[in-house]
Amino acid sequence: MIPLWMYLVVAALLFCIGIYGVLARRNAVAILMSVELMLNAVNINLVAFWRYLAPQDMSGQAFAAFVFVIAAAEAAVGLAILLFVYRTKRSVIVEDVNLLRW
Amino acid sequence: MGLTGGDVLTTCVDFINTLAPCLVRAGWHGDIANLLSLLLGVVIVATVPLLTVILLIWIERKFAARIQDRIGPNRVGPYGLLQSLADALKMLTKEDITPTGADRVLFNLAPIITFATVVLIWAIIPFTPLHIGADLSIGILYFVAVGSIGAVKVMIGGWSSNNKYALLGAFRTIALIVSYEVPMILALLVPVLMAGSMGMQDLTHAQGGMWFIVMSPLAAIIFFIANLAETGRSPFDLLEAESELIAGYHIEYSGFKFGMFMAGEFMQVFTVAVLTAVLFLGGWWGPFVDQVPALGFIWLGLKTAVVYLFMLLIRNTVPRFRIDQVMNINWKFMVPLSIVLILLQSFLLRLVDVLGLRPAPELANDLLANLPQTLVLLAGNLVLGAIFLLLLQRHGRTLRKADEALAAVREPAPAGGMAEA
Amino acid sequence: MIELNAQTIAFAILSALILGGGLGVVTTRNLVHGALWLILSLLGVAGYFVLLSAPFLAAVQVLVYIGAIAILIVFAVMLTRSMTSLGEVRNRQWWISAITVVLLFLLLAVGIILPVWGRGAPGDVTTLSATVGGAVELGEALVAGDGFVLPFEVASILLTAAMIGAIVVARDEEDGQA
Amino acid sequence: METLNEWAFVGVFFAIAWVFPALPIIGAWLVRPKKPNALKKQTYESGVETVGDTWVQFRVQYYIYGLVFLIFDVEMIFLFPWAVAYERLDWFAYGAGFLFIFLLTDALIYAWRKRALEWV
Repeated sequence: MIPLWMYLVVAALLFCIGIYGVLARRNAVAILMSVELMLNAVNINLVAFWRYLAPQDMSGQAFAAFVFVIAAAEAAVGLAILLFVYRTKRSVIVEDVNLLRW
Repeated sequence: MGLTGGDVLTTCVDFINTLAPCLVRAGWHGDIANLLSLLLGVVIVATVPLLTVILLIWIERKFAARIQDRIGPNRVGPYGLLQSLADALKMLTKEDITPTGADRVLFNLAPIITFATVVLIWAIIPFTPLHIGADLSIGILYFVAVGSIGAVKVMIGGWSSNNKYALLGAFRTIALIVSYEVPMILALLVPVLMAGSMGMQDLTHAQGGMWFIVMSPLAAIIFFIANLAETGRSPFDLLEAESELIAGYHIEYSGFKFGMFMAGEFMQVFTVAVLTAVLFLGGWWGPFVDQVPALGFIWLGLKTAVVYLFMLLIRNTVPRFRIDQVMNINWKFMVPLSIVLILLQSFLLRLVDVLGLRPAPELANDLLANLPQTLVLLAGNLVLGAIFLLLLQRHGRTLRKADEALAAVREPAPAGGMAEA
Repeated sequence: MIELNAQTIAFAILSALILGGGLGVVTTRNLVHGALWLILSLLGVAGYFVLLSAPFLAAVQVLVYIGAIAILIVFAVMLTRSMTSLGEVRNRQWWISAITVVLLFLLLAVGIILPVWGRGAPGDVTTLSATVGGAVELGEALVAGDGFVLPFEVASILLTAAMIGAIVVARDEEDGQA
Repeated sequence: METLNEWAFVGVFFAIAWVFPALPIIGAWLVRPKKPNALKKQTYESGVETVGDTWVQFRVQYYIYGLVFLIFDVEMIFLFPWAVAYERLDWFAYGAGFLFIFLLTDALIYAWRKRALEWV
């Protein structure tokens, strides 16, 4: 049987990879993909905790389902904003798109 | 763990089910023995579609030939039965070209994924009451999930070819697949509602008294049409309309890689036929299946053949849609219809429950006990279908009037009457 | 301590998929490849869900992420012509990010996970309860009055808002009659 | 509740399924003639010389279809458990499901009204 902490370590690693992507990548699409990685790390944690600590209670799975909703909404709106920015600025490099600076 | 069936295979299955303990007794390690028996099961389940597809190609060509008043393949073997093998041999020795600038790894990966994802669906097909690859509790969702990889394989194939036409074809195909997946999944909710389970065996067992196609013909029709579109065949083959466009996303493929795309398509059509038979035509249910479970394999085969031949008939007789028509049919007809259908079906099921028309659990497989609730559900479906057809008719009439008005403005009444176009 | 059986082997393979895919996403220059790496990583997560006896979530993971979100990302990549990012993949402060991330991971793993959930903690059990809730129980919990019925409806509203908002933002001005 | 053994079957299936299509492709690779030249390796674009790279500008309509699909896909996360558990639920659950679907249909009606679903 795999102990709980192994799942948690992998999830933490994935989360950190995601954070690195968000901080270090310049392309906005890549940043959005990294955010998806982070959300998935969260989901691993939720399901692992549910399985090991409260398997009778459905909260863990329900929360994971709601994270799916958030991820979907984030991807849909995020990418739509990206398309809009690309139309006006002809770029998806985040450093070129600083229209929110003022 | 069960395995694929058929009269011939019944003994084999017993052999497999006892294989692991036998090997352990012979001194093998338990895990390795288990893995071996698993492997054997997988190979058997996966071989069923592989062998049938060779026969299917022949059937399809013969069928198309008859419709077009030809004879079809008749040179290789009796009645041309071995034509597919000859074709395979031909493809094996053909030169295989990878275009310049193609992404080599992905270019080779796409045909493999195409074929593999179709084979994977067979893991959950219940062949007989006892024989199924894996009776997952989420059975039908497994099919949807594996099927949704279909869009990915199209994208990989189209993008890695480094060809504008392939990429455009891929995007259109994805738009089509993705659009029709919505009504397909919504239609799948109806059997799940009625059976109260997503497992394929449970879904089949629930049809013991009455097939789901009688209890919800609309769901069956939506599922069937949506899957017809997903396979990308006529009348939905506008993406690779041979006579108008070039071959779509797999234009750059040649040799056996192209063969994999073709074989994958044939197999997908067959898989869809099987699934329709399982979900709506009662799967392995049939006379005497209680006594001889292996008979289920034959009943399922017969039902599948009926659906499959119907699909071939549609493919060879119905003209092709335009892409805007395809999208309109989906988003403005099928999706609203399936949404209303789910609301109606769940309401009727609740109503049947309240009125006490649902058969008692011990009578669930009895035809007469199922009649009352079937009648209610069927009536609801028919009324809904009629309403939607009436709306469609009215819409069509307004469209035609607009067209005629436009034509009248453009060229005022041809005087000669017989003026040639 | 950890025996070698089918589950641990599956766990190792899936972990490799998840982490390898994740690294691919953040390092690759070609964004279509990035999307495919993402798919690989998310497939690994789906495998985790199966191992954790949540097959429903595994199927949904494949359906939503691979079937829809990944496709959407590829559409966006094509629409913004950012298939390969010209110039630098990373920004100038990337090494600061890298160091921060490594420190964060060490903090999480050594500082929190191992002390709290390590040896002897509740999660370090050798046998898990065999009966877990499946899709049926999830469905009951979602629409139960004392369960998640409010979040359930709010999720619907969120999805509606996301769809309307995304359509408004993404469409060209010229072909939408505002 | 299925045992993990059923999933072991699926896992082995995932491992094996690639072999079936890969074998003939590898076989063909061994047997087939290999005489590529620059002309053969050109991309096939109706005999027209390839101009520029493959980065054609795509229409945003593709994205809209993908978007609507995504939203309906996510809806399934909630509707499938609802449908599976339906027999055990009451009218309240029917109302909850009805409201859920109704709210989402609003989005579809909006998209329809704004002509976002047309293939232009």
